Amino acid sequence: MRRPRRLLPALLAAAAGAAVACGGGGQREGFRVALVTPGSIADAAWNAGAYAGLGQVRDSLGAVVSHVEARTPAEQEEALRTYAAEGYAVVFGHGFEFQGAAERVAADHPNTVFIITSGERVRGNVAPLVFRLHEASRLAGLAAGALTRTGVIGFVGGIELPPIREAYEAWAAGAAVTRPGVESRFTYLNNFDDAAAGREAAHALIRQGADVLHHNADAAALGVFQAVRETPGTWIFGANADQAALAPERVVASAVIDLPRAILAVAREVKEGRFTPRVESFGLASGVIRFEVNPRARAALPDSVWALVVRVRDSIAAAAP
Amino acid sequence: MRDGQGGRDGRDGRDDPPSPSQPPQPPQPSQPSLLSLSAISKRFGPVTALDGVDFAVAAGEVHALLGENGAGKSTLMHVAYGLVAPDAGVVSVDGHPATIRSPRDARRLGLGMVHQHFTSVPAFTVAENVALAAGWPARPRENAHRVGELAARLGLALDPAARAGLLSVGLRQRLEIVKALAPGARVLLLDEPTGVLAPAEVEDLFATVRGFVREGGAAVLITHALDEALAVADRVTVLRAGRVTLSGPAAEQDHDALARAMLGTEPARHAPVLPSIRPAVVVRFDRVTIPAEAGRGPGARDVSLTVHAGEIVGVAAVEGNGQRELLRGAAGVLALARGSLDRTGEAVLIPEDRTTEALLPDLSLTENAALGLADRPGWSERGLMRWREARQRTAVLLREHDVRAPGPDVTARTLSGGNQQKLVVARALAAEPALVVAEHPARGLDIGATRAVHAELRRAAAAGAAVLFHSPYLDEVLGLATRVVVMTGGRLVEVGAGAGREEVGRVMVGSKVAGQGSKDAGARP
Amino acid sequence: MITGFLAAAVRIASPLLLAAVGEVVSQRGGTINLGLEGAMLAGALAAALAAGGGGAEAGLLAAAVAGLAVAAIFALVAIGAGADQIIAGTAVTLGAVGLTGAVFRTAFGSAGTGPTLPMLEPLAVPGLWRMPLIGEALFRQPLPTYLAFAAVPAAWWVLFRTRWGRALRAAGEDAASARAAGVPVRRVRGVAVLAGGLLAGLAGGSLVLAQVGTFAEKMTAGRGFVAIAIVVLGRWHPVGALAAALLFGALQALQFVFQAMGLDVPYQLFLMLPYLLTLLALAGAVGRVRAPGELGRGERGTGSGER
Amino acid sequence: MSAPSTFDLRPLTTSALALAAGLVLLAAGLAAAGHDPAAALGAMWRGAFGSWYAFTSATLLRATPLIVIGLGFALALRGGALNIGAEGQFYAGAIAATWAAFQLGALPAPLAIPLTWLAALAGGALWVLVPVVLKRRFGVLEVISTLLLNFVAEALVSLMVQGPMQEPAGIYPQSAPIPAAARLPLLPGTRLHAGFLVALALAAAMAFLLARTVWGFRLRAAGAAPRAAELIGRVDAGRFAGVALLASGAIAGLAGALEVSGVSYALYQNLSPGYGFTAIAVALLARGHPLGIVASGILFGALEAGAGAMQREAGVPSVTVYVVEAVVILAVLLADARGRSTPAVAGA
Repeated sequence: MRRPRRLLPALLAAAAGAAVACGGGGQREGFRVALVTPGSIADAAWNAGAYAGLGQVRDSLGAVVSHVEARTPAEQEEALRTYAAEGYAVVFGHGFEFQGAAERVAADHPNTVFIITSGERVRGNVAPLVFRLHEASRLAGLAAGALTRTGVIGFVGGIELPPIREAYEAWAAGAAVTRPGVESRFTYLNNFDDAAAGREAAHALIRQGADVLHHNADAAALGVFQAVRETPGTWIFGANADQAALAPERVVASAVIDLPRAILAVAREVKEGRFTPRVESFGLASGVIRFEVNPRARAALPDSVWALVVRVRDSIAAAAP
Repeated sequence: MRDGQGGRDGRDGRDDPPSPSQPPQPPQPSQPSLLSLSAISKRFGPVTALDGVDFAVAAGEVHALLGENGAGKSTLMHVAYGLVAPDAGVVSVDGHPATIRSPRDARRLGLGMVHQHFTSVPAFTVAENVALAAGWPARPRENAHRVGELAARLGLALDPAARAGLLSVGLRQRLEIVKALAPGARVLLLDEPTGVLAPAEVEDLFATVRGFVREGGAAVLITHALDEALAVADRVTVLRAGRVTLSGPAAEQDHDALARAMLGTEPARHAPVLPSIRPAVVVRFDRVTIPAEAGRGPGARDVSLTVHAGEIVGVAAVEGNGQRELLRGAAGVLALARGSLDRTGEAVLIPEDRTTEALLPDLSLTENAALGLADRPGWSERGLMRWREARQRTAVLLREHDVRAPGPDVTARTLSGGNQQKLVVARALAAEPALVVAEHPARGLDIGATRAVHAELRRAAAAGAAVLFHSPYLDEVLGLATRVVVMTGGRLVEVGAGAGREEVGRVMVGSKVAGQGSKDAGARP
Repeated sequence: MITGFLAAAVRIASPLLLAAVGEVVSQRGGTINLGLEGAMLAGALAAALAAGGGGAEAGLLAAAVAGLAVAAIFALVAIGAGADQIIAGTAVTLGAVGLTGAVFRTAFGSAGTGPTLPMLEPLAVPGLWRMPLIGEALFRQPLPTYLAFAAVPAAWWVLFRTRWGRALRAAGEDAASARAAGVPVRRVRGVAVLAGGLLAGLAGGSLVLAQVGTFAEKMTAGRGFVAIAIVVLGRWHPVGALAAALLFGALQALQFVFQAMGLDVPYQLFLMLPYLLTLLALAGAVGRVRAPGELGRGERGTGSGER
Repeated sequence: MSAPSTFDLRPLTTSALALAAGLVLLAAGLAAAGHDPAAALGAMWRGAFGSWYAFTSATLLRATPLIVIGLGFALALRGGALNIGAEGQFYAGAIAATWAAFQLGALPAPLAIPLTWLAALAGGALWVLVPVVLKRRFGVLEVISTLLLNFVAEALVSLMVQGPMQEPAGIYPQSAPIPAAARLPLLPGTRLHAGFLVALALAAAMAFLLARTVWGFRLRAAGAAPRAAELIGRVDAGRFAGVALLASGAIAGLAGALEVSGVSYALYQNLSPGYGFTAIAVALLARGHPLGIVASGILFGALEAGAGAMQREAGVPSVTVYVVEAVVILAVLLADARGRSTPAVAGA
């Protein structure tokens, strides 16, 4: 009876010993940066961009990096806490939903910087990165208002998250400037995966008269591009990345977030000891948010419209804090 | 178990020669055999089902294969039909050794089989079932036509478009025969085809079989009813425990010799009818109407019946004539639509289908016993089960009722059918009910187990319970009951005390015509 | 307007129909396959992997093979070993989600943007496609849509006009009787499940090759489960499945129309609509219709002796 | 435990072998994809059992909803109903619990917490009431109806966090944090909340209910052989199946409450990564036995916790662990089927 009873603790001890010996990946030295995404990094947009940024942090700063996807609040807090406990210098929580968890974790781990992309406030060593993508979406709206023949424009969103709603509202407001009385429609898919649904949503908008579309639906937006490709006389504005390649003749421009650039910048500050917790907000002025015009579709709009877009862009950039 | 009968049958108490009473004789058919099986052996695990059996049937003859349950009759025919692969022996068709690995092979060689249980797909039409069994192409219209013609040629009224699941039992049996013959069978194997038929239906069936044989076919009739075998067969072969104990022309056999060959000892006679004393009324039906369970059949209509303590009332009926509703109404598991039913004391039901209606096959015997007894003191207390005590009580139950089981912890599935039924009966009687309702309590049991179950019911009646039971076998009803009633088209007919087989059978058949006439008419093409 | 709506309904319905027709065949044999979602997802990924190098037609072929392979795993466990069908199907779908995710990331790099793939272009039936109202919806569609519609009479013919189909239905209604008639019950069920997997794989492939031109993780978004509901709503009949798939497609298309109309109603209500109405239809139209007798019972129900 | 039958070690062995099969397959797949299997599996072990913190805050924390939902699923299964809609009922319970937490936040914790549980139980039961009624009244298979309602629940929780229950600023699709009085106490030094004790207590209660009580016995009988239970046990088997389904929905709802009050402290759209489906596997692996569900829930919690560590340390996508889970389930099914088919011959 005795030996089996001792076996389990022995096993556990051995395992724990092994764990300590291996030291959680082996390296405790050096500058270490972690990224926690709320979904798969194969989403062609939001998470993929952050992961690319992590790669740049590794390559440019020589940092040891790690990534994990954490889909639920339970997993998200666990991921933040684990990285902090392992002594990571910077942990990126990639989405507003990390804010609460990061604040709870940060209280116990003052030596780790927690960066919440799309976060809302500073709490101790928790600081948000705010992306004013809506500034670029507003420019897209300006162009769209000038472009639409029907006076109806459409927007396909994944889940109604704050940055996505802001992008939609800026887009609609922009269009109203160049085309007063423009009718602006939107559809939400309630996910970021279902590309076929994205296509149907776009088609439904097109049937309602929309001839210029914009989106913020990550992988599901691939279907929106397909709808535009197969419907003559429609235009689309990309989001998150320069998406001109998805429909070279039909993408007018893209509202781009250069996530890698932002992530790299923050990580560098921390590495160099310059970082102070603040609301770091990136707009058009920073170059992180950009409005990339597709050269092949540029002729679709008169120069006067492009001049207006540039003027507004510059004034937004100038007004930036 | 097989030598359990006492000396109740005093009439011709001769000394028996030790069994087998006669040495096996090789079959000597008058003409070349259509089907012959020689030296067939088959084991299932430790059990020897067939041990060097020879059997043959020639064109133009009906060959009865007799034996009690478990003697190997069905296994032998399954070997011929490709459902069971023999360990040794040769199957020949038309004098040539044949390889029969599946029913399909068997059909190709001209064999057709009517199984003990119906093997029609209930959701299929008659024509579809026949086409499936015969392997015809799936052309509904053509098949319906062919089936209509075939049925007409056999003299069987059967609507090819009717759904098999909605047919009466007699019609389903006809369908089974048409299915067996449709591929052009020359040898017809019938596995206990008469079990659920009324006497008149049995006569129809035999007429069909004789007609088939007259035209050059051969038929094998598996049965355990001696009279049937003697009435219809040209030859008989008796199997006992996997060996042939007797084989020869039917004309040379008598009832007792066959019985000895089957059982090894002098057969039992029907129990004498006990004089029924009528002390107390246990159940009184007063103009009770109970609708049919699945909306099929007439249900029980306007039935009045009184059952007294100590009585064993047997309900004779052809399937689907309302006896099920009558019995389940008495047991309190079906609601009345009209009328009143008074019952003093508790009722227990012994349902027809052991495996799905009476037992929890994957649970232990203790739990199975508890299913009917959980409420009783000693089994539970204040909402909690007393499993330790329940287990002891179950062990006692098993012992007292001769349920052969390794112990109360094994699952019910592992018991043989007879032991399962003994458990069901033991559990029912352990509740000391005022009324025992038993639906075909000997279904699928061999003679030994059947006797044990009958004895239990008699004991219960002797101890003061009222017993109400049904069996599709008229002989069983007559043998066990102290009083016989007939259900016919949903109505109950009392038959006079001492009524014989013929008389009861006539009432049953009359009922059939009355109760199902419309269905029969509708079934004609 | 209506033309476009109908075309949308047909587009949404066609992958569902493909999968549902296959599942009708499978369920007619008595097997309910919740691994359908997994087979679709595997088909979608296989289509994306193969179409990149071999073109859209190769993609479609690969999708069918992948669906078949996933169904084979299900068949092995649920029919070969007679295990619980619901649980085996759930496990197969779970495994397919994991496997497609892992393979996709390995194949296209961890941050892989879905590749842009060659697609199956709409094939217009000359003349017919210009018919008013329904022309666009029925006669100017990519290959998989025609396959879906062709699968309906084909499945009907196989089920009701061939010996094999009759044997399958017998196995699905009453396995013991089917066996007595010489039907190799497990084999016909297995083949039916494989056929269902093949069609589900095609359905997944059609999402990639005929609808969006790329793969995304979890892009089937529950369509395999919806297809199973369609089978029930369609009363286990290919034509019923056609009607039910079109109904669901129309409800889903309507949902998008309502959203696009800019009504001041929370969009989530529209998202619920197709599922709620499907439930209603189930309650109203189908409740009392009998499922195949052996559905979901596997060997448990049929193996045990006297019935 | 199941009444008088003796404890059988065989299921334990098959489960262990199945797990081994899954891990071996994983290792082979990782090697094929160019990962270092030893490093990945080592990371997995560390993530799940490597420290007291990992064991409690990763493994047991994840195990909690799996155990609770698995218990509910098993209860329904043993009563004769298949509940594929736990995911939806979980969300219904989470919504109800969040709502209750705001109504009751002023009460002291010992009052507020049980009341939020009550609300969650009601929410889950309400969500499964539709399938129960559809089955009893219209004969609609609960497999289909519970499944369809998952989609509806997803939309409903989205509606809630962007509508009536959205945080006061009206920006984020989540509720405001629930009051402190409605939050569950934590095991000091870890993130493991008292909900784990609830899961253990529920398992013990269910084991007792099924094995020792007359009601539990009748439920099992009704699930195992409904006709026999009706005719011999004189119980309404359909009603038992309905009650079991309702109870399983309520329990899945309770899991939602535990997640909100013990982990997320607010209602989110993505509260569950598919607990409702994984819990089916958890219940199966334990053959529906309550105490076994605790063990298999911890196993699956460990697998998923390990998957996170595997991604953190070895860069292996965490979804890969689903393949392991699937292999475990399928292997157990195969082994079970084999075990079942052998004694069946004896009855002849």
